Amino acid sequence: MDMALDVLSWILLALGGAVAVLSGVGLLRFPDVYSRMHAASMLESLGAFCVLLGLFLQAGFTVVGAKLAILYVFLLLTAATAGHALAKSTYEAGVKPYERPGRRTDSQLGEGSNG
Amino acid sequence: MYDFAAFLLLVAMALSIVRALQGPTVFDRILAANMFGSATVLMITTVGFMIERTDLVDIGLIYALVSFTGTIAVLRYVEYERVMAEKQAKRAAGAPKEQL
Amino acid sequence: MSALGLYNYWIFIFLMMCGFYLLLSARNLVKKIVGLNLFQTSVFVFYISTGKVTGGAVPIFTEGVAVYSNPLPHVLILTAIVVGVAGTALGLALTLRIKDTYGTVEEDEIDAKDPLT
Amino acid sequence: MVQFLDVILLTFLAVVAFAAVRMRDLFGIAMLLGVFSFLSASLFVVLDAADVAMTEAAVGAGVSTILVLSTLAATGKTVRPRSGRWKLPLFVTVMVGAALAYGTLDMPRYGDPSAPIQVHPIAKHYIEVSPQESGIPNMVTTLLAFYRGFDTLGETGVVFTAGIGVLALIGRRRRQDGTAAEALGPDVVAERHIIVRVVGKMMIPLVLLFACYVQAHGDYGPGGGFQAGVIFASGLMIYMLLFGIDAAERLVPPSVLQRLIALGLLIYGGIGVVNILQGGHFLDYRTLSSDAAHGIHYGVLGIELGVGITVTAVITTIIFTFTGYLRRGSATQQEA
Repeated sequence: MDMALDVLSWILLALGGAVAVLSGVGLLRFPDVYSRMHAASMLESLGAFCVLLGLFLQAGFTVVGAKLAILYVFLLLTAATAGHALAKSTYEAGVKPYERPGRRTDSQLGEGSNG
Repeated sequence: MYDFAAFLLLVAMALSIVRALQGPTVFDRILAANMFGSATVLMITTVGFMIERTDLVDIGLIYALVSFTGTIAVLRYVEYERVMAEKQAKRAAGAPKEQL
Repeated sequence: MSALGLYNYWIFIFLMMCGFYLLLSARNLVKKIVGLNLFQTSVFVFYISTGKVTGGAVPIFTEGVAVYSNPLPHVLILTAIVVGVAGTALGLALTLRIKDTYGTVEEDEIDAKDPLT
Repeated sequence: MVQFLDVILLTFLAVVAFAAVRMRDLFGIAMLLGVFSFLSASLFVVLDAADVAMTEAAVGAGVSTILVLSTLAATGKTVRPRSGRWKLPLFVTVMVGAALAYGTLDMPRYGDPSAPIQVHPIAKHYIEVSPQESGIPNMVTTLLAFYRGFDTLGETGVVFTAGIGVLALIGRRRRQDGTAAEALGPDVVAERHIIVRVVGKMMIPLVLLFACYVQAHGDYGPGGGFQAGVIFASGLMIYMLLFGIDAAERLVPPSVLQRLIALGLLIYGGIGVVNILQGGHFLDYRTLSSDAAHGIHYGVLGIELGVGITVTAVITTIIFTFTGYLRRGSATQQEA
């Protein structure tokens, strides 16, 4: 039983780490701020979930486990809010979303791209 | 077990540092700093389990609770700058000085 | 291993010199204060590095743990961080007053406007 | 693994510091300082300094960013580029650095258990005797509030002085016209940032509650007055960011804050005076109770409370003063 839990939490931790790396790669490779925000939010939601669940399996239903759960809830709330605030201030500062050159732009199709 | 996750988080941290240093706009830097903060929360918690001091979760909690204030401050700052620029433009256009 | 044993100190020197260089060369007062901050953090890193013992634990008493890292540097730095932020605030307040009086925070422009120089 | 983490994090620190030196955009530098603070907090955790990491987290997560940003709002965010005047500073810096690096060759190696700092009898005393003597598991707390009580009193005094200094420099310069945000409309945050406002409002009591937990839990885990004070001030800061400086000053009037600054230090000194009156030494809490360990525990709790109150009041005062000044700065620009 313990063995199974350990394996499961190892898998979750590794998965969380992998998600973190992926979102780091996305942060580096995506063309503009708005798309990079998508990449970064992956770490804050899925990555944090995997890592914290993996740790939770180790901690069990103790005070530490409860703290981990609370930590995840707070992280979800504040990271999403911070992302929203950031997107808003970026847009208000006049940063235009990236459009691939040569492609028919969204603005020609209608006001669809205003996040 | 924790080592591997810590290593991967370290890689993610490195990538976001690169973005923070490159970041063409200032918002890229803010975004990178934000993501770095989230990675730090996970890192500190993981290291806490690694060295068997699980009450290090408290430090992660502080970051989770407080670190979004920085972003709100940036929002207010950008807003402030924009208002000031608009005011200046208006004044340059010779508009009568209005009550603030 | 012996080379790595001094790595902490070298990085501490590098950080300290970054701060020192900014203090000497930067003419913008806010950037000078950033330099001061870097300098400060380097000292924190140095103190905490000296307290670490290989295989030591966080200095909170736990049953069955014999080796702890030295708590003394932690105490010194803990207070220094809060004092540091208060000191930074004082420096920034001075900068704001200078901006108010001289209309700039660039050092040479202040010098040009200062009646005493 | 711990040493590997240590080395990598230190390298990151060096890279970020170097970039901060090179960068000309002060706004970007403020963000890099945020990253720098995150990094050093992780490093402190790796180096077993949980309390220090917590303090760095509390300070770096919000307070220092706000301070730098509100200064930048008044002073402008770009450094004027100018050539020259880098050769001599660089030369001096490299020489000093080389001298220091030469000096490190005689330093004890990283983590060496036989380094002078580890084998000194006082270190052994702190580690081996203090948990038994005081009954407080967290050695850092005992050390901070009991063995080095004088030192901490001095540090609290410095924080107090810095608060007074900021007040004296920019405290009484306030105008009655609106803030930048208010210039947009009567209640800009309420209308324009409803998500931020709702979530932020929800977080404020949680932050304050967590500050109380850190304050009270300092004996058993990382935490204590300094950390709790900064976190509490961060909670009030969120309120200020959401509802504006005027509402925040109605909530916590400056006169109350100024009294609290003094009150915390008075509690601290007062406990010392009580010790003297009971026939002990200044800040020797063993007189506070018939049982020495209980006495120390009472004393430590009281001291932490005093520190917490002073730090809360000073940091809150600093933030409110800076934000209030920002408004005045904008008014001056208007008239100039």
